[in-house]
Order: sequence, then C-alpha cells, then structure tokens
Amino acid sequence: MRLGFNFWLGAGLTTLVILAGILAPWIAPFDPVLDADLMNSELPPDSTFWFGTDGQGRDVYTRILYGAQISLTVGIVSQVINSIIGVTLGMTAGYWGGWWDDLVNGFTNVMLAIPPLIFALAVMAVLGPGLPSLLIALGLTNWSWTCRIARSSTLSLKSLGYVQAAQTLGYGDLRIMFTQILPNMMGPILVMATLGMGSAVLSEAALSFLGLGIQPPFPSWGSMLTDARQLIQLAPWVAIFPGLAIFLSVLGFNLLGDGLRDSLDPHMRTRTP
Amino acid sequence: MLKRLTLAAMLSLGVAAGALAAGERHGGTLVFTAPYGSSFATLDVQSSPNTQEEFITQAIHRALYSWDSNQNKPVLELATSEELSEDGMVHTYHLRKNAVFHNGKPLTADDIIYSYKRIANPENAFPGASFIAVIKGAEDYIAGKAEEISGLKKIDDHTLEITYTGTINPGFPLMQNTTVIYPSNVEDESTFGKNPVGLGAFVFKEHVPGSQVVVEKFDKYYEEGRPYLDRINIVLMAEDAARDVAFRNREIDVSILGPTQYQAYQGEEGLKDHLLEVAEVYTRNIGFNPAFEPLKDKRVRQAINHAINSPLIIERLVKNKAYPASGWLPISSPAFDKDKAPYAYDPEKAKALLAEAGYADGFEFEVTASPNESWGVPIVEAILPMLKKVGITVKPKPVESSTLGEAVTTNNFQAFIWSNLSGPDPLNALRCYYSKTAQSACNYTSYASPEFDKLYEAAQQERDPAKQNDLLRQANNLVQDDAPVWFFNYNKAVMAYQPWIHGLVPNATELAIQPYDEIWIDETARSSRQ
Amino acid sequence: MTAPLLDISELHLGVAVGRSVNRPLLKGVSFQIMPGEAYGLVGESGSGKSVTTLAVMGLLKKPLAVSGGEILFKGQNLLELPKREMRRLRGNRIAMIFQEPMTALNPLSTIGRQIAEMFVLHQGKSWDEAQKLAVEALASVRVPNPDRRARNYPHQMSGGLRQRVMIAMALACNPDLLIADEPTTALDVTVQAEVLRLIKELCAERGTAVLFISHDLGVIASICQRVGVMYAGCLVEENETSALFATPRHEYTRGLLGALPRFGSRSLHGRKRLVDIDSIIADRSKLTETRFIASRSAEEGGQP
Amino acid sequence: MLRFTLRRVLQIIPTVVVVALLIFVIFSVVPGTFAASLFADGRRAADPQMIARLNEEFGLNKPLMERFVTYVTDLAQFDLGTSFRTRQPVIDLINDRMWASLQLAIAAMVFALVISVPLGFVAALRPGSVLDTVTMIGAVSGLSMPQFWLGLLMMYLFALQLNWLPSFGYGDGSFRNLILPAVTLGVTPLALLARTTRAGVLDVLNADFIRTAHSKGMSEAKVVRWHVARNALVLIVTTVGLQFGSLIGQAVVIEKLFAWPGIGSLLVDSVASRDIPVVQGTILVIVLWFLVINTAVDLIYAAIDPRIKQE
Repeated sequence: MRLGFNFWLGAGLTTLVILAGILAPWIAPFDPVLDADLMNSELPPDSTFWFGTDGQGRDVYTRILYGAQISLTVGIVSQVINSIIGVTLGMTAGYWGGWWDDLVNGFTNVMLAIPPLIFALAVMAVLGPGLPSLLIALGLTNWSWTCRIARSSTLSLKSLGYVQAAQTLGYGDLRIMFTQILPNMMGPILVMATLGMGSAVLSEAALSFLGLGIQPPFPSWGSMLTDARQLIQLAPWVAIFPGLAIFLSVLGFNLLGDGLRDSLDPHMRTRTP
Repeated sequence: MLKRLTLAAMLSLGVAAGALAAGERHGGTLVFTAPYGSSFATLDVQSSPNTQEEFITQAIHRALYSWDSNQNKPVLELATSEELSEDGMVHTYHLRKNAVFHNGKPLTADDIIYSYKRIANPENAFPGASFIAVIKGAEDYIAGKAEEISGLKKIDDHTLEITYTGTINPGFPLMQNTTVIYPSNVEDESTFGKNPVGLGAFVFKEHVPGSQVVVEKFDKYYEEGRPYLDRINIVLMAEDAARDVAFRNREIDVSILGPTQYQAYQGEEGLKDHLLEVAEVYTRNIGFNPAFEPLKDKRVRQAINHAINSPLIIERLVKNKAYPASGWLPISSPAFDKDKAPYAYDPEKAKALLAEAGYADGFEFEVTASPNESWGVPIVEAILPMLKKVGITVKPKPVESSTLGEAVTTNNFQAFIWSNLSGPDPLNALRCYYSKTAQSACNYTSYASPEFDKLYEAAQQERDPAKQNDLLRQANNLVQDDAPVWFFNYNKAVMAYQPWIHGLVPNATELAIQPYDEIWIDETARSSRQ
Repeated sequence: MTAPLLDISELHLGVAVGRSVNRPLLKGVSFQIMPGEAYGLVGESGSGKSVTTLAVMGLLKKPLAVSGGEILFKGQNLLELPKREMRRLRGNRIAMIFQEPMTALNPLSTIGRQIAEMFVLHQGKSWDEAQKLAVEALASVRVPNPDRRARNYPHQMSGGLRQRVMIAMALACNPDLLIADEPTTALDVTVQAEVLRLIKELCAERGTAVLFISHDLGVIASICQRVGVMYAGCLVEENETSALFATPRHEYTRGLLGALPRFGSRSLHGRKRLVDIDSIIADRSKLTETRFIASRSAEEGGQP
Repeated sequence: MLRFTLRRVLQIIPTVVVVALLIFVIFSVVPGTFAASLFADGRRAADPQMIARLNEEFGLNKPLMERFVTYVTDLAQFDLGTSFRTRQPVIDLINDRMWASLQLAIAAMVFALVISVPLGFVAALRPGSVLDTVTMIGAVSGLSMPQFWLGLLMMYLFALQLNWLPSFGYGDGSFRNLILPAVTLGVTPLALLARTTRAGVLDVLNADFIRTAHSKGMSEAKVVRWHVARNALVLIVTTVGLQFGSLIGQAVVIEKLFAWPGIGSLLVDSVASRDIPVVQGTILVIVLWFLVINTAVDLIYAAIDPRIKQE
C-alpha cells in the first residue's frame, strides 16, 4: 500500500484536529463558555488572545480548540451511525437477496433522491436544534452510498471461495457476514466514512446558517462562523479563524479519504461521488 | 431617559424639517428593503398577520386609522372627522369624499362594512378578526351566529356609524394592516392575492415572488400633491450581511441595521450622518415561569435582575442599539415613569436575596431561546457567566424561531427570552399582566397580583387620559417590583438611508414601515433612480 | 540477397528513473526478420517479449525508455524517426494484434468504424468509402455477414470474432510486418486453431512478415519458421523452428520444452505430465550467460 | 429503446410515493404549528382564539389518519394542497419559483461544466504536471469550504470591494444578478466534475483499446477525439446528472444568502413558518426533479453506451 503526499497531508491535518480536541482542556488558556468578559469583546489578536476575542468577549483560540471536539464528534458519530445503517442494510441485502434486497434497494433509491441537506433540515425541524439532534440528523442522511458499496462488495465477496466454503461448513449467515464479509469490505467503507466526516462538518455549518445547527454556547465552528458573519468587517478575526478551521479540517478529512481510496483501489474514485 | 427621547424625536423632526426646507422634488424610484423574511406570503394583506406584508400595505392600502409617527398616536385616515356619543361607545365617521380606489371606485361606507365583514368572516379565518372584534356584534358574526355585524351602520355614502364594545380607542385595532379597506365591487375575491386594489398612494405593478414588489404612483391619490415618487421597488432582503453589502453598494436606499452594523455605520464618514433612530415599542425580556420552584420566589427573580449587568450587555453586545429597560412599558409609552430607576447591577445584593430565599448555593434553570441575535441565544450566552458568579447556572434551550411562540404559549418552559410588544397603547400592553388574561394569550408568566388587577381595572374604567396613564404608571411599577421577568431593554430601531432620501419618519411602532407618500428623492441620487 | 525487413540490434531498454536508466529490462537483444518470414519469440512472462514489440511499435509508456541499440525497419532506424513519420508507419506498414480481444476494441464504437479508421488514417479515404472497405476487410477474415457485423459493437461478438476483427484491422493496409502479441492466449482451444490458421494463411497470401509472441511453444511451432527464446531480457537461443525443437541447446529452452505438454497429454491425468520448469533448471542466475544463436541457413546474407 | 425508456420512467413512481409518505410522517410529528409561528417575532401578543381558528381552518385538529387520507387522495389527483401562509395552491407557489431555481441550477452547471471538463481533461493528459497539481488542489479545496462562507467572501469581494456585480437578489432577472449565486453554487459540482473527469480520462487512457488506437498510428489528438472523449463522457454524464439533479436542493443556503427567489428559499421559509403543505410540495418537486434528471441521464447514457440497452 503506497500512500501519497496527499494522504500524509490529510493525516497531518486530521491529527492536528484530533490533538486540538483532546488536549483542549489542557492547552486552551480559557474556558470556552464562562470566561466571557464583555469588557474584552472584539479585541484583535494579541499575546493574550491569540486569535482575538468574539462579540461576547470570549477567546476565539480557546473556542476553536474546543470546537474541534464538537466537529470531531459530529464527524465521527454521524459517520458511525451512517456506516452501521449502510453496512447492515447493504450487507444483508447483498447476502440474502430476494425481497429484502429489493426493499433495501428501493429505500436506498428514495434516500438518494432526497438531497441530504434537505433531509437533515427536516429531521432537525422535528428534533429541534442541538448536538444530539444534529448527530441523528446527519447520521440518518448519508448512508445510501455506503449501503450501495456494502451491497456490491457483499455480492462479489459472496461468490468467492472462502465464503462458499464457510457456507458449506454450515456457518450461520450472521457469522459469515461478520467474520468473512465485513472485514473484507472495511477498506471502502472506511474511505466513505472519512470523506463523509468532511461533509458532516460542512453540513453542520450549513444547518447553523439556516438556524438549525448546534447552538451556542457550544463552541461549534459552524455556529461560530454563523454568528461571526455580522462581524466580518468590524472584527474579521472572529470570522476568519472558524472559517479556516472548518476549511482545514474538512480538507484534512477529504485528503485522507482520497489518499486511502487511491491506495486501496485507484479505480474506486470513478465509481463514488 | 425622557431627555434622550425628545432628543431623538427632535433629531428625526430635523430630518423632516430639513426636507421641507430643501423643497420636495417629484419623481424617482425608491428601492426599499423588507427585512423580515425572504418572501411576501400574499398580497391579500387582510389575510396576513406578518410584519413583512406591512411594507406592501403601506404603499397600496389605507385603513380607517393610521399611525402618526410624529404625534405618536393613531389618527383618522379615511375620515375627515368623527363624533363621539355620550358614553363614548358610538363613533360617527365622516369619510373622505375624494378617496378613490385604484380600480376607479370612490370610497363609500359600503366598502368599510364590506371589508370588516370579509375580515371577520368565519369561513376566512383571517387573523384580523380579533381586531374587528372590538366592534359590537362582531363576536357573534365571527362565531357564525349572525348575518351582519350589528355595530356597523351606514348613514349615507360618506357617513358611517360604528358602535364599539367599550370605551376603547378604536384607532389601535383599526389601523392594522389586517384591517385595511378593500373596494366592495371586486367580483372575485381571490384576485386580491395577486392583484391588490387599495386606496393607497401607489398602485400595484408587479410581484416577483421571493424577490420584490413594484408599485407605481397613483394619480388620483386623495392627498394633494402626493406622492412624490414615481415608483418603489420593495425588495426582500432577510440576510443582514447581504443587506449591508447592498446598502454600501448603494443598490438599496434604506436598510434596517443590526447591532454590529449600527456600530460600524456610526464609525464611518458618509454613513453616520444618515441614520434614523427611534425607541420602538418592544420590550426584550426573560420571562420566568412561577411554576418552576425557585422562580416562584420574588426575591430570586429580583436577584436575577440585580445579578445581570444589563447596561454592559447593551453597550458591548447590543452595541447601544437599545435602551435599558426600567419596567415593562417602553420609553415612548405615555405611562412610562421616567423617575423609576432600572434594577441596579449589584451582585452582592443578588447573593443576599438568593440566600434569603434559601438559594445560597444557587440553582439551575433553562432558558428557552431562539437564535435571534438581539433577544435570543447570544443574550443568554452573555448572562450565563454573570449569573454563574452568583451561583445560578443557566442553560440555553435552543429552539427554532417558529416554535418559541408555541413553547411559551403552552407554558412549556422554565424561562424564555423574547421580545414583546409593549406599546403604543399602555392599556393594551399591560393587559398581559392582568390575571384574567390567559397564559396563552399574553400573560406568559402567569402573573397574578390582586393589587395590579385593582389598578388595571380602575384604569380600564377611567376616561381621563391623564388619570388613566397615572393608574397604569403605578401598575407598571408594581410589575417592575415583582419582577415576573428580567427587564432587559427596549429596542432602538435604526434605519440607515442614502443621503438623497428625504421624508422618513421615526415610527415607534415599526421603524421599517415608512409613509411612502411623504418620501422624496433629491437630485444627488444616481441617475438610474431619478 | 534480400535485406532483412526488421533488424533489431543490441536493443537495451529499461525503466527510466530521473535521468539515469536503472533496472534494465532488455540487455542487448538482436534478431532479424526477413520479408514474409514468420518469426516467433517465446519466453515466460516478464522475459521482455512484449516490451520488445512495444519498442518496435514506438508505444513504450513513460517510465520505459530505450537506452541503446537500434531498430532498423527497411533500413530506417525507427528509434530516430520523427513522431509523425513513425505514426505513418504504425498501423500502415507495421501492424499489431493484442492479446485481449475483449478490451482491445473500443466498446462504444462499431466494429466497422474502428476498422474504417485505418483507411481514413493511412489511405486518406472518406468515411463512407472507408466503411465499405471495412466490410470487405471483415469478409477477408471470413466473418460471416460482414455487412451486418460492421454495424455491431464489440460486446455483441464472441472472443474469436473479435480477434478476427483485430486481424482485419491489422491487415487492413497490407502491412509489411504484423506483430502478434499472444493473439490466441485468451481464446478457447478450438477458436485458437482457427485464428492461428487465419493469421498464417492471410500473411502467406499477402507476403506479410509476422513477429509472433507467445509463451506457448506449440503455437509457435505451428506458425513460425524461426524462433527466438527470450529469458530475462536476453535472447538466449535462436534457430529454425524444427531445429530448435529437435535439438534445443540452451538449458532454458530445454526446460521450456520439458514444460510443454506433449501431444495427447490433455487426457485425464494430463496435467501431471507437465514438468515444472524449475525442476529442470538448476540455477537460473547463470542462464543468461550462455547464448546460442544459430546463423540463418542457405539463402541468408545480410546477417551481421 | 422505447421499452427501456418506459421502464425507467415508470420506476420513478414508487420512489415518489415513498418519499411522499416519508415526508408526511416527518412533518406530522414536527413541533410547532403555523398559527403559533405567527407570533414568534413578538410583534404582537399571542391570540389563542386566532390560533384555534386557524388550526380549525387548516384541519390541523383532525385526527392524523383522516389528514393522511386527505393528503393521499389529493396527491393522487396531483393536488399538492393549499398553502397555510399564502392561501394559494402550493403548485402556484412552486410555479412562481421554479424558473428562478432552474436558472440558478443551469447557470451553475454550465459554469461548472465549462471549466471543469477541459481542466480535468488536460490534467489527465498531463498527470503530475503543474496544471494537474493545481487543478486537483483547487478541486479538493473547493469541496472543503462552507458554501455560505464562500458566497459571503465573494459578495464582499466582487460586489463591495470591486463593485462589479450586484450583491443580491433577482433584480429583473438579468444575467448580472445571476453570476455570484451561480458561481458560488457551481463550485461544488465544478470540483467534483474536475476530479471525475480527470479520473475518468485517466482510466480510459489506461484502457487496452487506447493502445490499439495508438498502434493504428493515430495522433494523440485523434486518439482523444475518437476514443477517449466518448468513453470519458459516460462517467462525466453520470456525475453531471447526479449533481444537476441535486443542485436545486443544494441551493438552499445560496438562495438564502443571496436572496434568490428559488424553490430552496421557499422550502426553508416554509419549514420555518410550519407551512406544511408547501414544505411537502417543495420537497416532492425537488425529489421529482432529481429523479427526472437521473432518468434522463440514464437514457443519455444508454444512447452513448450501446452495452446498456441490452441489459
């Protein structure tokens, strides 16, 4: 497996986000919510406030660090939900075939036809704004591609010798799926999930903009950016740093995903969006 | 406080006076912005309760009364004079004889009766029905129990007698955009939604859904010499940042400013001299639910009022685009008490009050909040560290704007942050603390005080405005002391306008709504607009 | 005496990394093909057969590059020929058939069109004319219903038919040299024989020389007059076909022949009779040290 | 071909039906009502009688099953219902907005296509070149930016700083108003298409039949024109279809930012004001659009690739 420069750049950026998230409580100079002194609002970057302060007088640097936690949570949890739904449906559909396959296929087509942002918008409207709702909304949104890939991988793996051997040995369906098939399609699923993390972070920002994201005081990058759009002229730093954070982390996820994909199967890039 | 108000009023009068001195100029196109949403729901404004549609109403339609921003009260619009009966319940209106609808029909009493019946028609379920309900017999008509509204009586074509249910000032309900007058000779009522016909100074020209409404000068408008403008494009611009760019780019002639833009514009040459400010009749507050144990205690509610440094929030976060609230009624209200001080910022006193109430260790409560920047989550974020210092933990409970109303009116909250109408009529504004007003109507904090009720009932009966205001002032102070809410601020609405625009007025009910027929454009406007 | 049609001498070729060439793939290969002669090149995969043909065609891809020697075609050094000249020879005078008929044809283009391209490219025909000539070309490789077939797409044809199409395409301009790179490997055995016969007969008819690449000595034996054996980038043995089969001199050739199933070996237990090449050859590293190149007999003259 | 077309068109129906049911279910449990949302801005005191009157009028107090039956019967007659907010037929509201949405989607797609396909092609023909590297870095960056952020930056740059273009709105529907929103919306498809084109062309270039083409003595240009283009097109068409189909849905944020009167902003407003019939109607139209475009793409695909029709 040869991993290119893109992969390492992506891995580097992602590691940075992960480190920022994990280490935030130790390396952040302030509390992201409580250390708000309105007397210090909208200060430009200096030696105390590296990225300046926002309209509430909170340290933007601190909030960016804590924001990494939220972005990672959004990215990882939503993609775990996506992958579980997609893999479960896709694998069983491919393995069992028949009416179940038709049903899953039909439902996948339905989900593909509804633009993800609109579906997420609808789910958020039902559940109300906030982190848990967002995780559910994004988790329910993007599984169709994963499902398709899982299904086609299962179909091709099913015909392979060792799976058929396991069948003749009388192994249960579930056992075969989890021990023989699942491990062999982890690669593409992982690629989809990595790329999905990037789009989840972007969706969070878009939903924030539409008033349905994670809402303050959580320092989510999307809501920071949304709040800051009013300040773009008075205090550009309040808008620039969250924007950069989103851009770099999504870039990281995308490069990582691309790199993984290219090393796993260079042809896959023509088959997935 | 009052000084400040008169100053603002004088400033705005200065705008008008300057206009007169310069000499009004006819012609030109005004590009006006409608900032409260990205579409006009309908052009049938009788059916629409949205502020957004008032922009169209103002141009195309006229109601029996209208709001006079300079006198700060409703005045007769479609009638030249009125006579009151002894008991004050029957008004006889002498209608304008020169008022003509855009379809050529002259205004008669029939049109008003027709319109009020249409608004109150139970099959229509129009929001304005509640305003018509002040007319005697309207309740029965709304309920479908009567064929006619008994309080409406045509004397002749230009004389109309209306009997009201009480000694109320009918100007407030009958100046609303949902009570405008339509011509009675339009066969197909469904055309009102696409082709509005009114009495206003401008004729409907075009509606590009989601984009703009274009109106043009009406030649037969009843006010001599009006309007000045040939054309108005009322464009939809809900996004503040986009409006800011468009205004700086001189693509639009007026813009309603948010706090940050207000601060930015104040600091810029060329922009700072063209800001129109007014104290609007909205009170921003956090309402407490007495059903939630800690908030039941008056001392806790007072403690919260003392613990929050409202002036600081207003200065830094709201960028001075508000006046600190010293009670429910706003500065422009006739019953406003200029001598009553707001709650002082005093964390020590707050702690003492909390300890007294048995909450020395503090407690936790949720504030249901929408994303609004002036009365939503950002404000809760700002009070969060302040209340933390006296031991109270606040948790914002974010909801969509559209569900805030439902959460509050179903009493499903510990506290909520909102902006509420608190004027211009003080009697109507204080109805929201009258214990007989339902929680779901507007007594959101389930306020019940026998003392208040006594004062309020007395005010309802009082016919001398000065005495009535005095009673209301006392009632208002009572509310302030009981602190059913955290009194945050009264909105200061700010409108930026291009230097070539003249004739704007400080409308305290809603600054964005301007009398288009008084606006004119001078020759410095870009040539495409002249 | 006739001059050789193709004369490859001391051809060196390798993977270019940066400026210096390392990892050589061909280490001085030389052989000649006379006009009309069928020359076979055998060897295991990776021995350098295919890159040799690609070098002749001038179709080497980026990291591969010729580093020495010359390829003379009718006395012209192909390696020094300008691109445009080379293109004029390619397909026209030197044509090639590939191993995989399934993928060697453009799936989105009709057979007729793909053959017609040859006439348009090299004979300046209009598309209409070229289309007619393509039908004739199909007929000449004995495709039934050539008229209808010309309008078919590759996926509508069997492997054998497709390889015929390839042959028709390759022979369309009556080339002097046909390079056939394992043309029958991917086909059924019965179809294999037909295709081989077709190549043999058509080339004989037109006097086209053939450079036939295969790892299958049986196939080579049936079609070629002379055979070269390649191993690890070297031509280790070359001789007339019959002589080579009768008296293989190089150890590797002997190994190859040992690995060849004898007639009748496709019986029930046939596969057991195949001898593993490694069991015959003791030390592979020394194989390229010895070379046995038999000179051309009788009428040969222009040999270096 | 006719049967193939018919089959594809008929396949749309079940999907639309399921989508219709799904959104009915979602929006029957959504909190908040249209009537209550009218008081959300606090500009007037809540009026319980009015809320009750409106809910009665809109049939919101009827049992869920009854509402469902009405919805389905109406839908079966192609009736999307009447808007709560405007009291006009939903289909009229959508009609009013459709053209603006189409304009935006088409302009964005044209912008994306015109730039991405040639770039992707050239990048693939010269892999590893400066142009290739820049294109691919640009593409992945384009995919990593929050849309509204990009739009806002462009608005500031081109409208405010340079004063080249109007910053917002539909204006009189002129091309100048279209540029900024279309370009912002076009960035995602542009980046995706550039990547797909490059990958697709690279794939084709490595195919055996390209070697065959070269062995025929064809020039590079002819190889690209006669053999690469059409094969790469198959992949590009698929991506274009997917993107174009979902563009109206993706435009939600852009339409909101640039005050563009399309279907997307209608949807967001209707969700915010709980104008459920309009929400259901717009989502159905957006989904239908996606399905129609993708069916069209399948048909184009079949026209390009003779292998499809046989299956």
